[in-house]
Amino acid sequence: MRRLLLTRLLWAIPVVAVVVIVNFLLTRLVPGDPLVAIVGEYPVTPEYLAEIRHNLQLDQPLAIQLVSYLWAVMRGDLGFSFVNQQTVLSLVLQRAQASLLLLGPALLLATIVGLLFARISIARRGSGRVLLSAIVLFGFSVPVFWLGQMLIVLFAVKLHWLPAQGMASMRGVHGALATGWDFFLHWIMPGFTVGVFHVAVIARVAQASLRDAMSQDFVITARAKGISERAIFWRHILPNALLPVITVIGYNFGAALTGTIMVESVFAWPGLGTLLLNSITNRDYPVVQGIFLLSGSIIVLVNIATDLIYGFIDPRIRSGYSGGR
Amino acid sequence: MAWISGGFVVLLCMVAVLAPLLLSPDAPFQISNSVLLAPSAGHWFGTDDLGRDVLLQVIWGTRISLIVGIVSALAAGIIGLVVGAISGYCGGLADAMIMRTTEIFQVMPIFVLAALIVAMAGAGETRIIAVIAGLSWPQTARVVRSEVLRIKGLGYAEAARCLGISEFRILVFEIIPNAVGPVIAVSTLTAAFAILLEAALSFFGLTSSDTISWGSTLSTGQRLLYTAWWLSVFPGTLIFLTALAFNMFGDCVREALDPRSE
Amino acid sequence: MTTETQPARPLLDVRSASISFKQQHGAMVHAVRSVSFAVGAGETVALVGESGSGKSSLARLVLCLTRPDSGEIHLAGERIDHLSNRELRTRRLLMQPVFQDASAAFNPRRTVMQSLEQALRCSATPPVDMRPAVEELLEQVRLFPASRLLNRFSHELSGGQRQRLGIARALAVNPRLIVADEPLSGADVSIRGQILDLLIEIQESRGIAYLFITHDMTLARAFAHRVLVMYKGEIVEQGTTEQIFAEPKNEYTKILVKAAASIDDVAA
Amino acid sequence: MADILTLDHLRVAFDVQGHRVDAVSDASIRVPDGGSVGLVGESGSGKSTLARTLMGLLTTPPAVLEAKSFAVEGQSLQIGDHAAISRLRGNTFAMVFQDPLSYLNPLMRVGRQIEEAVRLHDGRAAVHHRISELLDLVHLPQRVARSYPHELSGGMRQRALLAIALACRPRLLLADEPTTALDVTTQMEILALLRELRRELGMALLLISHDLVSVAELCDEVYVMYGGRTIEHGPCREIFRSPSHAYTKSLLDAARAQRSGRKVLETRPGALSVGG
Repeated sequence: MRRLLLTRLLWAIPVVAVVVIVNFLLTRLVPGDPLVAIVGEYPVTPEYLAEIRHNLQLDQPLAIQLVSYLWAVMRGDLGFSFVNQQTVLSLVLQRAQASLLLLGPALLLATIVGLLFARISIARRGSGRVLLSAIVLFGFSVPVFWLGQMLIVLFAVKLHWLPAQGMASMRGVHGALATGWDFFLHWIMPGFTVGVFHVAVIARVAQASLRDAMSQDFVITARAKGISERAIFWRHILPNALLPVITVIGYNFGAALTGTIMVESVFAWPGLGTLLLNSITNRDYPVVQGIFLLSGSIIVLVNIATDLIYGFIDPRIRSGYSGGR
Repeated sequence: MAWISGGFVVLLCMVAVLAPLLLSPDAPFQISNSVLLAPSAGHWFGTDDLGRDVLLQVIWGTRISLIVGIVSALAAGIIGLVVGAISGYCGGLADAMIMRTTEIFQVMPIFVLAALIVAMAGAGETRIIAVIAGLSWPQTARVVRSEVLRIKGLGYAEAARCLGISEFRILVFEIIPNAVGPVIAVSTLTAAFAILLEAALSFFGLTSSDTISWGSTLSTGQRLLYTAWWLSVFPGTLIFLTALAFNMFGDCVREALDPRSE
Repeated sequence: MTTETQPARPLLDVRSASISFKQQHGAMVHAVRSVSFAVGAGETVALVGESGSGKSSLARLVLCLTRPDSGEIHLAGERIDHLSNRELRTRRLLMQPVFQDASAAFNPRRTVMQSLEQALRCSATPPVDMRPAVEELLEQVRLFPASRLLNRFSHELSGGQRQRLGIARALAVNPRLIVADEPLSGADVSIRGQILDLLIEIQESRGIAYLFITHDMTLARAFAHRVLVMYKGEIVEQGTTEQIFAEPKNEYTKILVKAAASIDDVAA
Repeated sequence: MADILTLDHLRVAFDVQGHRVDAVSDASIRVPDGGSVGLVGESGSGKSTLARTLMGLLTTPPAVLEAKSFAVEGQSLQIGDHAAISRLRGNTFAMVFQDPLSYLNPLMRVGRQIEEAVRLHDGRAAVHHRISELLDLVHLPQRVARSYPHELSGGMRQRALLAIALACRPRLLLADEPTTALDVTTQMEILALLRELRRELGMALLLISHDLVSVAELCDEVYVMYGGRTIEHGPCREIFRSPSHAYTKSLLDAARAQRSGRKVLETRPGALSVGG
């Protein structure tokens, strides 16, 4: 297990390094002065420009620039957003919280719903399969930002059931319970929109893995022992079927985060996505880069966590067993 | 299923090809005073805030969406095929390096990266195609690699080696023809992904304002969501249906190839 | 131990060949350890061992599908293990494989005709007129009627027919040695007998040598002149079939021989 | 001696898209109480389907089951009555299988897997004692209880499966190719263990195998199955000495390897000169 953790952490280094280097190269490859990319079109004092030029050693060769950029990133200095009057790091971290607040519950619910759909589709063969492939195709094909729009038109504009935008009501509410309820109401539509893709992903994999686990030989052993079907499902089938599902959650976390980023701007959810859209409009490039760097790092972390969870559940991975007899 | 989805894609292709022949290139850009009209007999899909006809825009937008989808899927397919074949057949250091690269691609937030590149380097159809293809080939490469690895160990590939047939000929004539099915399946999925990605980029206002695509109309729709639902409904539905058709087609290919399905 | 009983210049001579593989998690598996043996012209040598004993790795080594980490492989008096693939091309035709899994042994996109044509084209003297040459091959392996099978795909044939087709492909280039890896393990009892008969017949008419890889001691006894017993990557005993069965020396061989005891011994 | 199991004229068909495919077309079998019976046949002869049917492990549909009579311990049962069979399963009969690795849950410690079976029959207090007793019975060291299946060798896994099967003190053990996936050395150990267990526990054994030798070593009676039918049966010795059915003969020929090989060896002049 230690070894697994170590190899995964070692693997993360080049990935994050690539993200950082891509970030660096992009600034330098933009036609014109990299300062334009760093400061944007925000009117700043020439003194400040000179300071940046000196700090990032923009008058030095590219290799030295890269080193100083890496050094800056390692210190947590991702630049300053003039539009928001805040350092990029604190801005991005702050917005990431809102994004995760949207994504986390959505992922959890989507996983459960996806598993349920998979179970149903296996239980009722013909109609279940049709239902499942409809869900899967819908989830993979629907543009999430458009789905969000349609939900707003229907539930907020026409029916007035749910709030259309933001994470909390403007007028403010009092009391923990009321705040929670208010958040929940705001969360429903974006949460659903984010979750749709994920339900499709989970349902597809879970169906295959459940079916696979059910046809495994050890199920026959369990049945031959004489234990109940319920116990067979919970103790033998489900744990084995969950392994591929866990992998796919980790593997698709990037897509889920991307989906969140796309959905947020539709619902004006104050997370990374809205920030991304605003920053692009305002040519606030350091923020865009910061979002890229942060989301890349989050995805890497989630991938490592997935592998560890997998190793925790599966003793074969834990002991480095490679299969075969 | 295969016929419906395939037919829909063919229909769209025809629209994309015929549109410039039947319409004057200015038509979708024609500004008029009839601003934000709801769908009616005169304007089936309504008009936008500049009085442009949404139907014409949607027809015109088919070209961009399809070109981006198909061309980037093709490009990604070809890159993936070559890279995957090299990786799977040569093995060793080349394989290790390629696999590490695709692993890194897998954890990249592709949309954010694409948005970043397009925002900083400037928009344009070719650039968007290049970015999408450049970011989505690893999928294909992985599929090709695993197919090549599988087939390489099969009797007929080894028998060919024992007959003294050159490695290159074995790869081209024995292995790749048998690996093509999964590549097609994954490529149609890439096409759907590319169409959605292009739509997302234009939705975020990252494509240049003088091209019309489904995503860009949708982007206008977002601004006017409360007043003009038709600006969102029609182009969005088309993006959805097109992606659906590609995904369905990909599923059909995959199912036809899956020996367990029959 | 058997050097003096072997022919002066064996067809295949494997000298202390070893190969090991690295497993996924870094552990090394020594699949073949310093193995030496020879196969003479026209001789049948059975390589007996259980799954995991390294006999399939050894077969791939002999066929130069993998190269040994150390040791030498000589074919018809020439060292081949260090040759490049290009140099190997003509030498390879001297020995041909017959695989265990007949269903994967043929390219699913080729017909019987196309598969055999491909093999014939590789031979030292490719026939000018393909069709009669292919038909002749099919008749040699008792696949009748040849003309009706030509346009079939391999998956349209029965298991036994496919295995015959595999033998036909091997014969197409006139090899002097056939390396057969468990060619009968998937076949029914009745078909086994037929294919064994066919292999023996071919040996008699063409003087081909066999390296016959099997886990089944009874088959080795029925078919081979000499037996090599492989256990955990090493050849633990080799000798003539009579020797091995009459007085096995190695403990493991004894167990194998005992396990392969004839039904009469047990039922008596 | 009463029969612990009688089955007459079993037919098992599978519905494959409207077509009925017979896996077993007509099979009859009897296992005397405390006796040992072998069932031989090649893969595809229907012998494994027969075993699964007896254990009530086939799902219906797609399987369609028919039998003239079916009785366990003299008590008549409906062949498709899974509820009744599942009550017997684990009590009256237990089963061990071919590939011991795949028949064990990879995520669960061996001890837990044995425990699951033990709990159904023994009180909470006795569970641990019983587990260690079972491990002793199959000659496994106690530490195996804390191991995962992948940490064991093939032979140990088969012993673990046997421990699970024996947890409920079955009167009949169905062994479906219990040694096929194992090394020759391990095969012999497992066969010896089966013989020992039968002697100690006095349970009946139905050994399903394609290997005539192990059937001959372990069983008193043998049934030969071919193309979904039991075509011949009788005491091992008689059948092996004078088979009446042509198929049984060819099976025996193959086991003796006397079909073509020896004959050819004799008729090939100089064939041995190279080696000898």
